[in-house]
Amino acid sequence: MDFRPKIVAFLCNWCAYTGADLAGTSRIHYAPNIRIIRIMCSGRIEPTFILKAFQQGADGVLVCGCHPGDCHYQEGNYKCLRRFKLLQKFTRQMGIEKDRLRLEWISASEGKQFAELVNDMTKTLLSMGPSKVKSSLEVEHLNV
Amino acid sequence: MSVRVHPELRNQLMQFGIGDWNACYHCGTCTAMCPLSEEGFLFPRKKIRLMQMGLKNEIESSVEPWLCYYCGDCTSTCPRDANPGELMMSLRRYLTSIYDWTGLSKKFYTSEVWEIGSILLIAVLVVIAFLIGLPAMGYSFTTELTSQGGVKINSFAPIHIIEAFDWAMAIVVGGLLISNILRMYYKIIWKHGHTKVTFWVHVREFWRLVFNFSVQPKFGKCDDKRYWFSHWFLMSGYTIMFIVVVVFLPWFQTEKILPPWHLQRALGYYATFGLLFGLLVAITGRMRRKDVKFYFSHVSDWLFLVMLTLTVITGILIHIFRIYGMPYATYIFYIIHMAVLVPMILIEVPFSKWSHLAYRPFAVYFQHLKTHAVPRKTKINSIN
Amino acid sequence: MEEPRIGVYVCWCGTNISKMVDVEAVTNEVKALPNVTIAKNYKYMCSDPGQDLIIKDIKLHNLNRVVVAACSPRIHELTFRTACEKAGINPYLFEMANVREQDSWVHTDRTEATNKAIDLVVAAIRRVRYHEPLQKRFVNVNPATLIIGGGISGLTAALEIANAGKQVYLVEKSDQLGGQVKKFDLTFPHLSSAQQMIRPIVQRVDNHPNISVFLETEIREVTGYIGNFKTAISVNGGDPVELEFGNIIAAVGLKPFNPEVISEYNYKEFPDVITSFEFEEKLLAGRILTVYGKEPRNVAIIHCVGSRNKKYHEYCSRVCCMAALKYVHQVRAALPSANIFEIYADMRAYGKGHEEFYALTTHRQIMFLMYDQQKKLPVINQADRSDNCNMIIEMDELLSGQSIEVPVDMVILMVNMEAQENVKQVVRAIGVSLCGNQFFIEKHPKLDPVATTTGGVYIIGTCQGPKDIPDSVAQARAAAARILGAIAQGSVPIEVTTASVNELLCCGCQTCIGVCPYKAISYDENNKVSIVNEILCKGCGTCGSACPAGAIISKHFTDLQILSEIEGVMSMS
Amino acid sequence: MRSPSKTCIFFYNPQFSDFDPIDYAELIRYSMTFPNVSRIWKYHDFIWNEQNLTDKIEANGIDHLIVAGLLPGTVKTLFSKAMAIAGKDPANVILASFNDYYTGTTFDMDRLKSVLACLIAGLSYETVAIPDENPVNPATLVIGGGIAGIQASLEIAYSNNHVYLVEKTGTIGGKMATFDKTFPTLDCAACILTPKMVEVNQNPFINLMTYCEVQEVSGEAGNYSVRILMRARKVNVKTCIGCGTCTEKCPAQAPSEFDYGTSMRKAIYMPFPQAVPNKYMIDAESCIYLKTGKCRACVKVCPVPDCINLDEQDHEVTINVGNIIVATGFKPFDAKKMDQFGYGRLPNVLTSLEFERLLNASGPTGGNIHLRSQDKKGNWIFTEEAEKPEKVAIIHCVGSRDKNHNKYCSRVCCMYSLKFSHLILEKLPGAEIHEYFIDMRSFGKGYEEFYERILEEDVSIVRGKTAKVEERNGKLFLRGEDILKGEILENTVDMVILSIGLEAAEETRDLSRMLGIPRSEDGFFEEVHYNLDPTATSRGGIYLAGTCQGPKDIPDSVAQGSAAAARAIQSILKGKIYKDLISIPLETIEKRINKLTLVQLEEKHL
Repeated sequence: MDFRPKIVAFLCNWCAYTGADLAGTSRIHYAPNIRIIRIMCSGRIEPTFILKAFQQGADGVLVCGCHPGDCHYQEGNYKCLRRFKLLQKFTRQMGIEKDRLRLEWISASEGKQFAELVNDMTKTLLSMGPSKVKSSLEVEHLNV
Repeated sequence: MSVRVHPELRNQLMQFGIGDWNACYHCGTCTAMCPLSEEGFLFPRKKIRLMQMGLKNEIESSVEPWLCYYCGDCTSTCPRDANPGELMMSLRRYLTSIYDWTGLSKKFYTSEVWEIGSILLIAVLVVIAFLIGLPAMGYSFTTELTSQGGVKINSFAPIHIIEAFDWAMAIVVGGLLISNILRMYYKIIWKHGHTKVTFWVHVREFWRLVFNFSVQPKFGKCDDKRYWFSHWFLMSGYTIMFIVVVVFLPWFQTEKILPPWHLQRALGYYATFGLLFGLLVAITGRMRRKDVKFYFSHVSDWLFLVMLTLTVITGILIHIFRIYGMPYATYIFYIIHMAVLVPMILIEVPFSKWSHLAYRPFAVYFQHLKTHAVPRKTKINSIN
Repeated sequence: MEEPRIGVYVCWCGTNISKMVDVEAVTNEVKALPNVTIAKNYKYMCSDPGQDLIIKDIKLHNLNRVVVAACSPRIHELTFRTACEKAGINPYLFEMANVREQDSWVHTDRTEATNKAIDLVVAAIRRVRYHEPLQKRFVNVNPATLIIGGGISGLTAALEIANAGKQVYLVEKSDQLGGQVKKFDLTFPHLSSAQQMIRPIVQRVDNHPNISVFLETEIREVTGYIGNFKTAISVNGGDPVELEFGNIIAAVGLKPFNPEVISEYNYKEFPDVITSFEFEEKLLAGRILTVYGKEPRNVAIIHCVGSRNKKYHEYCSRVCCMAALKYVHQVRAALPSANIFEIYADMRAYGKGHEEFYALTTHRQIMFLMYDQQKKLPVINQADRSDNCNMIIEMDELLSGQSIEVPVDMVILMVNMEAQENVKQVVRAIGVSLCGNQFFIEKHPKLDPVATTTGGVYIIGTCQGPKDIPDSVAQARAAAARILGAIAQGSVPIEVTTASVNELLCCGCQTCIGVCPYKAISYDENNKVSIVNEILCKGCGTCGSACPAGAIISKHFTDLQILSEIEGVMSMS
Repeated sequence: MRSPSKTCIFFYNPQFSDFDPIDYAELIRYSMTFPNVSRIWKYHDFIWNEQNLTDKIEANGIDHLIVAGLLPGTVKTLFSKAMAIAGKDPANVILASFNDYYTGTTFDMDRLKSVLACLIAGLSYETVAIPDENPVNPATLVIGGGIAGIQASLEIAYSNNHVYLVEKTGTIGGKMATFDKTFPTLDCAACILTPKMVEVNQNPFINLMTYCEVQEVSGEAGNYSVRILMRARKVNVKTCIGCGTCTEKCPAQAPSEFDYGTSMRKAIYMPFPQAVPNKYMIDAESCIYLKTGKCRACVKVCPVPDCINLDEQDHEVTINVGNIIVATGFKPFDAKKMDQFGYGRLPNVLTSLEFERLLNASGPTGGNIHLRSQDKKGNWIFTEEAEKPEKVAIIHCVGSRDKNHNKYCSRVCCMYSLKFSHLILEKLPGAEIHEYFIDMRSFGKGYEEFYERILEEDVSIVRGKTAKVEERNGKLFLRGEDILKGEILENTVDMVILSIGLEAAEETRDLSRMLGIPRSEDGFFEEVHYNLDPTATSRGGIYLAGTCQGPKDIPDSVAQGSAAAARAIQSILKGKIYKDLISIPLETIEKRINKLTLVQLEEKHL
């Protein structure tokens, strides 16, 4: 069967999630490959969440927060950015390609931009093919 | 090198009818509005600025006021009611008084008593000259008509005397005007220590003087073309009349009644129509006060219009009475005609409103001289 | 904790969801899942019958968890939570799956959309299993209020609150009330008397039964949190008095900038170069005289002294332009024949009636001169005898493009307004922060200009940024409104989904303390663990993700909940 | 200093003030009756220069001088100087600024007399003139659902008191909701506003009445009864699920009010996606059924039974409230009035508000800047197919600071114009932008810093306003004077944005009549005291918030919104509210003065 990438997206409640809702209310269509998880602030996101998503078989993980300066909690998005940069180094070590993990800023009025973002990411993932993480983990299980 | 500001200058300027020019907050709308203000010669705003700051020399050395034909667009769009158009007008009055070395101009502009008084005085002198002067000189007029039934006007106004007087007047007025224009030249071109204009440029640019005098292309650039026409029509009429009367009087003031298509009469009619038309536009305009151009009227504006109108009407009447052989009427109106004409020429041309017919084209000429000015040798700089 | 019994409800939303999502399929798909007691779908879950359906089921099947798959939680989460509450289960034991805005409305392939819906619902089910009941919490508000600063804003706020019958403690650093306004003769743009305005206010404050004024007093330290603050003040050296109050208003104002640092102006060098505040003193004394006891024939007023210039202060002081125009009228009245020069950069007549005032001023025989406050300041020099004036200002005039000399006998410098010396101390005491210009930072520059990120602490007047009297007064009332509101309620709600520390796991590394934007976490020296002050916590969860030991639980967004949600969305692939 | 002995009153009534509605003769007669008034001077009595004044003060031994009239402050300094020279205390020069007590149409003579009486007694009018109190109805009416109204409503609701929020249009949010980014922080308006809007909708203490208008107000402070017209929305707000099926099917179109006509909406529509209430409504003007009696497409497709009722009629309700907060906001200046800029004639001359929509991600072009172009039908619209402008000009002060239109400064235009420059560069990198300004008024917190930032960006900011915009072979030609360079600046651009000013909204006229609150000559509501009470009116229990009192930016509007609420909450807490300030009769004032002065005398003796 043809490859349908799955994207797990973590959206902050105040900007990105609202933006995603706006995409809905203004009926902007985008690829159905995304699964949105709501958190209060991008600053809440832990590396574990992202790794868990990959481990569960996600082909891509998307993190969206408020634009710099717009954070509802002053600077959560900056903290997120810092952690993200570190995590990226690590995930690449793990053999997870750079483009599988993205951090983007989406404001509450950027429904359109959000839709475009999802489509774009889906496209890249399609070209990259499925993520190896899950399968490799399963293999290890067999060895044990 | 920095110049000193002179707050007190405002009081002088006020006397020339300058309104509420401190209201200007320098948005630049007027300059942008004005189709005549061009690179290097920006107005009205810049001139308003000079007045606000009382920079006397800069004002006196500027040609811009003469480049403005007062279409009134600036005033109608001014957000602060600073009335730039009238300001330029007032500046022209001020400059006229500055150019005039006799100091009379200032008197005429700033005191109505002086202006009207001197006009009346001259008028009276003219009347006396006709009623007492000529008879005393042994001239006696006849009431009998020519073979064509026209009035023997030359018996009343002996042609050579009038002609001589005309020439005298022309010379006096011309002299004054020329001397003032020289002062104007001095203030605008010569005084500028650090630049000079070569003789060749003076020659090369001279055509502009003639061109601008006869066609007034600048006025043509204004958005409302009607005023250019009426103004030009009037001006041309006036000039023709002036030349004919001063230079060719014997040819013009004849007892023989020539056919209407004869050049003499044709010219006369053209001039008369030109004058009447221009006057009509101006007077109705100033009375209706609809156009900004005509909204504000200084005494000098009205005086000039009234006198010129009188001159024209009396002129027409003289013509009619002469042709239809009414000696007394002719003679009486001849006197009135002269009594209005002479003061008008003597006062208005060198000292007052009418002087702009000379200053305007010269200003354009000087403007172009300025644009071709070259920096002087350093030694002169060191003097300043 | 008892075994989860989950009720799942999928909404059709008319055709909005059902058109693109096979609602029946979703329902059937999740029926069988563990802990799912019952799964239904209905045309409009949000409608009253829809809600009744839930309530009935909860009672009937004694459900203890509810999942609704419908529109965005931003629209109806509250609705369904209330429904749960009605049915007697804790509202936080509910979870919503957004299958309209984020599914049916944005997709075109029915099967895909249905699969997605299933994923989302499953995720919600997995998540809700780990939900815990949370209680709404309030803190009582002490009806007394502390106001720091006895300027016009402080006084206004004090009266506003006191007139509502509530206690106010007004603390003023100097020995008198009235602040800067007390130093002014007139106010712009109506040129009404500042003295006549401020005197009765000070009087009213002094005599107000609900206001206790402490002069020559400074606030050193404030303890506590919103609704319950404490401080000890010592009135002019006497033994400290203990004050308790529920809210704090900081109205410490600003002070004039000292122009000595600007070499061009030779302030202090030339005795007749004075600041606007010194000029106000002259006005109040009734005579405008130079040091030689003569009346100045030429007066220059220079704008933006210390303002709008990176070398001094980059910001605009907002009031100087109008104050300067005010001086024009005052000088003109006293010295009818004097020359007045207004040397400005941009004329900022932005307020109500200001532009009209500016227009009026132009009729008072005055010369406006424009300079570049960034690149080239005017220079004030001693004049020669020949100049017959005391000083000469040399400047480049922008509107004429001329470099000019201005003769002057007196120069008034419109000095910038800058932070008080003790601002840092106040800030530390009340726990708010300063911006680069040493102004207090508001909670939100637009929608919350008077509140701060510290609950119960408000900033009003010029300490938040330069302001004229009306704007300061408006802010004072704004803060008063907040405080009166809180007092009226008697208590203020505080965030439910806060963070809390599992002391057994906490290693005392204090990483969390650094990341908290609300200073809500402190370190308990005795037990060597971090403690979250759940009153200050806003529940962003940043600490939770920072904690290396996983000791911090961010309620309603616990690791367990989120991780199982992740498993949920991926479960079907 | 108190209860002064030898007082002199100078009546400053210069004739040059274009209208003199004050009966000075009457005031003079009145002030004669006070024993401690030893002298009265009128403007024309003598040449009141320094010399004369000093002499007269000395001669008459005057130690207390009241200058009474319109803007007496303009001459005050001369009098304090004279006092000082005469060896008296210049602080004893007291101003009776009648202009502070102007009630919009006329001067209430009794009020002016009271003011004089107080000052003659050495008291301030404000301390004496404290109105009696009424019991207060705890409910509050807020008129206008813009940011100021929202703020005020929330403040009051937070204090657990009931609020009726009456909004003229179908949604709250006001002008702010239409903006894209807000200066100077550039955070998006929707992100910060929509949560507040939702809060309003969900707060149990707020009764949100959209598409309603105030018809009549009666009663007095503490107990106003207000008749409100509830326009027929023709869609049941309770049952509508905001699905939008109706809109898809609706055949009728009309220009969208929310997009300022830059896009079309259906006859049944939701003002904008995040509208609150998030429900649909029918515009009777454009609805085909209501015009022809045929169609009913929406009713047919609506999934909710009898949610849409096309025959619903307007009806009225009457509510009783104790306080009223007016927050009706502003209306944009009609740029057509300035024909020289060609707005309305030239398709790519835009107003700033239209451009806000163009920038907005939820606007007609999805937040991309495109030129206005003609569709097949030939009407000018914005589409994403159209070309993007390469050169843009922004003209400041359109309709503001202009005697031919609005004298006042609109306070926000400079900043939002700078914001535009920044956003244009962000969206169209390399675009050429020209800003024409007169004075740059970046006065607020962080504004100057923003201005500096824009100056460093690649924008030409020119001091000097352009005069006119002309069409020259398809492009827009502007001519202006670059004042600082001292040269003519000619530009051909693709798009011109007019930074239009703010004007008082239409309804201010009717409201000022209904509520009996004055308007200043520029049409905005007049506050009771410029400095001390910018949000109160001369009527008790009626307050102003936001731009209906004068142009304002968002933070100042919000502050005023809260400030207005303060008074309402205060009165509710007290259970009492002050009556109208002007209601106090002269006799009462006089009585109080006597009492107060007595008290002071006693104080002296103690």
